[in-house]
Amino acid sequence: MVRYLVRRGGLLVASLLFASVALFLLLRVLPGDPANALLTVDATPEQIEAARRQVGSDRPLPEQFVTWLGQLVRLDLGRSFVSTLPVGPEITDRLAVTVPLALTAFALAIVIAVPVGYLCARWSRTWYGATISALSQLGIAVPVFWVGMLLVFVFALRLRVFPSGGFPRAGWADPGAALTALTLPVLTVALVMSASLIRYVRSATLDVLHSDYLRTARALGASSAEAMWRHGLRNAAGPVVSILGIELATTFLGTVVVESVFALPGLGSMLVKGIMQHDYPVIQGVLFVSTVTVLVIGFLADLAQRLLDPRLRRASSGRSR
Amino acid sequence: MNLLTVDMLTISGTDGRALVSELSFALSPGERLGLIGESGSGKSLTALAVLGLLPAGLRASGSIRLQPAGGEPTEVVGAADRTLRRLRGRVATVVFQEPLTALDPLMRIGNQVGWAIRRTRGLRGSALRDAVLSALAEVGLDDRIARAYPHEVSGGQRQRAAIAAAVACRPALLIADEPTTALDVTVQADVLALLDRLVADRGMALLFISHDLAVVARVAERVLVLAQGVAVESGTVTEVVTAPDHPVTRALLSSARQLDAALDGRQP
Amino acid sequence: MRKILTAAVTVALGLSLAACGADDTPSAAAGADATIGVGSLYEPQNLDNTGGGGQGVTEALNGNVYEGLFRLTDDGKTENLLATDYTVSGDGLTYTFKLRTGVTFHSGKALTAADAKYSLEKVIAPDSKSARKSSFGPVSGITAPDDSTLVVTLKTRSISFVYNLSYVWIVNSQNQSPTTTADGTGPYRFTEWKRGSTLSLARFDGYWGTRASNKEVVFHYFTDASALNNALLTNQIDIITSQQSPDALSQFTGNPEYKVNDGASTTKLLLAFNDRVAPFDNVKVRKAVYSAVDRKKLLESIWGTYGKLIGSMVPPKDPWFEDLAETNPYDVELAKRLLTEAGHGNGFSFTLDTPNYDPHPTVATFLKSELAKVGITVNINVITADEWYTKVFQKRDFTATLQEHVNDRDVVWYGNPDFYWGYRNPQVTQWVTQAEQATTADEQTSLLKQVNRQIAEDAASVWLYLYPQIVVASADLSGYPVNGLNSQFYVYGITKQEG
Amino acid sequence: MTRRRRSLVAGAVLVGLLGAVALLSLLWTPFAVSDTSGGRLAPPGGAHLLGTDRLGRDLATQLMVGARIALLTGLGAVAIGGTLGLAAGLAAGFAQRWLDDGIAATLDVVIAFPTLLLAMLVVAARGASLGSAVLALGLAMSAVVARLTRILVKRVLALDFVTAARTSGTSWPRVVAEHVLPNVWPTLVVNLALQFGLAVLAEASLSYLGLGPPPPNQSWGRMLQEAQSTVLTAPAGLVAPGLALVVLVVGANLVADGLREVADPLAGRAS
Repeated sequence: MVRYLVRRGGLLVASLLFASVALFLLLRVLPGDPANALLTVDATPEQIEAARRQVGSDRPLPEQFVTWLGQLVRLDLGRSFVSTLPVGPEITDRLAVTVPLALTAFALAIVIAVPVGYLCARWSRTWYGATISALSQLGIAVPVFWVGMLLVFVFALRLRVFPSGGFPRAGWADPGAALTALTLPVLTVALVMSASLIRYVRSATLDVLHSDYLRTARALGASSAEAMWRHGLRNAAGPVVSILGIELATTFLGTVVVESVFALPGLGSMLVKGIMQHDYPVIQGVLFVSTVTVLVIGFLADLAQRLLDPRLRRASSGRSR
Repeated sequence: MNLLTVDMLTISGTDGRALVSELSFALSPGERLGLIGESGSGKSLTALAVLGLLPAGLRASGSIRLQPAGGEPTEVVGAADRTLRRLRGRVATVVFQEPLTALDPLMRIGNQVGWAIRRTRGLRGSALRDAVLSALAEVGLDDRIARAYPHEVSGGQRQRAAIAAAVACRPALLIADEPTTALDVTVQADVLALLDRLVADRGMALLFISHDLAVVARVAERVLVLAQGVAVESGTVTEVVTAPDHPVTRALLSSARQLDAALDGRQP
Repeated sequence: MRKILTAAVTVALGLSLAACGADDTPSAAAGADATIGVGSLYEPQNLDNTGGGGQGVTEALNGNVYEGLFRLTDDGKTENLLATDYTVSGDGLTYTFKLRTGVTFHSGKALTAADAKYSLEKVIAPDSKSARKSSFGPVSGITAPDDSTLVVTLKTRSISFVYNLSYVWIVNSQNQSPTTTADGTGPYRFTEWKRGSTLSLARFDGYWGTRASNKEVVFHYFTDASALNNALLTNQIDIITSQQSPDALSQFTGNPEYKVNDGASTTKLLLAFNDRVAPFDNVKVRKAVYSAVDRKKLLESIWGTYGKLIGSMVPPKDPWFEDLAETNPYDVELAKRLLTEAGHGNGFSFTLDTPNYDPHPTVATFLKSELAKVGITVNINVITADEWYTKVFQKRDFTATLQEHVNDRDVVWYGNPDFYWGYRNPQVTQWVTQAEQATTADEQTSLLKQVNRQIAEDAASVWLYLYPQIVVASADLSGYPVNGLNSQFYVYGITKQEG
Repeated sequence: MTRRRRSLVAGAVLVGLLGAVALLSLLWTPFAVSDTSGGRLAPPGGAHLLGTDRLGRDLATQLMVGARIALLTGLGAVAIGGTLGLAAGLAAGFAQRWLDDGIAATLDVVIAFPTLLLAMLVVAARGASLGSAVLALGLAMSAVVARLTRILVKRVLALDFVTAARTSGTSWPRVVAEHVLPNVWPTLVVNLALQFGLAVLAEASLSYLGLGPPPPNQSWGRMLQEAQSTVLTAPAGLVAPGLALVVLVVGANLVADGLREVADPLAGRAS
């Protein structure tokens, strides 16, 4: 097991370093200049040069790379070119929105998808089983932002039950307001995510229901519920956990659109603004944090799968993903 | 009194086509019956029907009555799962063909045997542990196997474990659905001998399902030949072997004879 | 079985985690200790208006946290603020300002002439990115003879020098990080800025002047106009500084809970030609394009009944405004005649560099169908705001572009031949220089009127329309500025009635 | 048999319908695309079946033209993603230990990187255009396709008859052509059909954020964004483009489901 952890950890760091370097070069190649964000319609050439000096985009590329790498090694994400605020603290502020949003939506999606997916499999022969499956088919085809807009239209504008967007100034110091602010966004993400999860849970459950070992258990006197509970669940969990890993990873930064619909100060919108303004430290900071998170999530999902399935434990080296 | 009475059993699929039609036979306690036929003749379905484990979409009609010694007869066809649950394991159980998939890949073998015993004989704690170890010992498996996972042991050992679990429930009727077909020839003989001994020691009735007459001949006294879900011939092993009158039986016999001649040169 | 299904569905819809608080208005308190929620699309880049803070920092801090020697009132007059009095030498080259006494910064440090000197130097420093830096060109020397006197000497007369000083924030000379912190003398202290979300100001009790009429002001920033409007509709904010989404107005007009104010704006939408490059180096071609576009229909299709048509760069609020909307009238026949006279009888095609944010893409689509009527084909090239600066503003690598110009008194840029639109008219350049060195305001006004008329005659650019300045506020709010000159937004006068 | 056919046919009908609408829009539309003669935000009914947008343009016309962008982006992205993905997947499949791990790690990083943000980087680089959107979505898809291909290739290479072919000296290209591709191809096609739907949704999100193909291209995503500000007065503008998107994507997914059962009947579930 330890050998596996070391190899997997090494791979993690390698791909992280690779991503950072690729990112640095890619951003420098993009036309446009971070200094532009500081200029107004009537800046003089001298002011343009001053802006480039402030931002440091006037210095040669290798020099910029060395300073940047130095900062990265010291885990100092540097300062935003535009706001001159340090990037690190702003990311933590933004995480206080994105992480609860992603995790709560993820949990709600599981709470919806597991029972519904299971029932959908159990009643796959009946009409209501088929309707659930058709609904989930619709669910994965719906654009997230459209769901968001519809929810805002109904619950915020018409019924005035929830705010239409924004995040309370006090943040989580005022949990009631924060939760209310996140309700519709969480619901938006969760509904769409549960649609695709339902299909995975359903197919995993069907595999288990048609399995021989379940029939053996029933032949040895177990009720279908007990057989499912004792044997079925763990076997179905394996494939579902791997999907959950991927789904959570993409949700992390994937909520960009939802953040735009609900005007939430999350990590996604910070990155969008960073890209628009060529604010390299912000872009690199956000992508550094999100890549780490995503790779860690993938690592944990992998680990969970190994714990669940002894067959994976033995062949720890050459296992082909 | 018959332990198992099957009367005019018909099993039809979703499209109404009969997979087994009007099958009747009976089995008294301790008696052994061989059910043979080509694949697709409905023999496995009959076995599943006896325990009410037909896959979704298939419907059984006619009557199957199970009557354990000194117990009330129970009509299996149309019975609620709750009532059938009390029969499975205690009164009758099944050993399936494919040992690799028949066992839960994520649970240690000892636990799987344990849950069967705990459910049917209500043992707990150290008594349960001892029962598991003795059940495994009976089929020639040591306690290392108890801690192992199915993928960590051989096909033969897996089938022995499955038999141990079934027998440990002390059923009156053991149904064996081609238990040795998936094993290689050398292991096949040992498992058959093991089955023979266990059924004899416990005086269990045996319903042995196979497509191989030679194998059936080794463990059963009477034989019922099925073709396309219809019983075409029945009788003692010797009657059927010496004077087969239905073409299907003759075909089964000739293929079995070549195998036997090749194996040990015994008189066909 | 049916029971389980309905149970499962209710679980899915039961918003277990939602604490459905009623829509809690952000500031239950009213009157003097109310908190005012201000919604805006213009988040500052940083807090230093000489360090590229952008339009947003002027809106949030100008007059609220920072004050100048003089203040530009909401209807465009310059009045004394931190300067109590000033004298100008005979030749108009030396200004002596008397500073108000007893004024302290939020940090407690007393205001001295040294701070004023430092603040003015900061604006004209080499690395200053202040939009007003160029208008202080004539300044030659700044001295602070004593704590309450500031003397500034000029190389040449500059009649709008005092007006320009209303933009210079008097900052605490000891504040080392002006981009991330703010220490001014205004009625509010800067308390907190959560980037991408809110910027908060709290009433400064040690203020030298009249106290602010509310306890706290929070600027809520949005990137999407509909999200901004939804926030007002659901009472998360009390007022929107400038309404950018014209179609959302219908949700507020005629709704007693809200008041829509149509103030005077200085933001012009320009189809700016590159006057150096054919075919737009030819006056007739420019005038043809001007007359080929039905500007009235464009304005109505975007802003409905709001906004104004203008014929030149000067907005109504500038002293030298004249209504020149009809100098280049909408007349397709005239446009065709001009085109044939200019030798482009069978039309031509050109590329229009269009910023990708509202309203430019929609305007570009409209211009394309309008100019097609006179045989001119428009290729729309959508670019990001950032690309606009590099490609159009700095490299001047464009034929024509769309852009909005926010500031007032920016007609003077037509006097600078190498400005991005490259309008070269020595007569106009001379008038602009003379106007700045005029001895009296009237002289300045008459000179700049001539400039305004000339650039309209030459159709230096196509001034499509003047944006409306629409402030939408909830009905129980009063005392807020409606004109928002040069994106200023004084909040100290805002009061919120009970209920 | 019939159930498998049903989802394939239903999907093909939906996608075909929208394809026909897109093609028809090249020849005829109820109003000219840039005709702003209609009243602003007119409700559905009368001359304008679905009403008009804020510029007075006929919503039905915009919807038809929008179908072109949706289909073009989807197909273009699938073309780029498919070819690139297949090539990378094959390379990874055949590659040796460390190269294989290297490619796998890179693919993980690219997949961990949400499509939308990859698209933003491409748009920031090349400017917003249909080409940028298709290129970006194609690149993102190629990583997913490559990872799937790699797993499939490894599985096929492990099959006995393929090892036999390799050891008996058949050349690599023949092994790929005769053994690998026929086995990899069916599952790949199913995945590409799914990716088509995801690409259409991603393009809509890009346009919603203002990064998609700019005017005069008309995209459903941008129609939704424009309709958002007038939702109270003209809700139709919000409903129509959304439904069009759902119909196209559901169609693509149904085709994928149908193909999956046709291509791999064993995997077919009694569902």
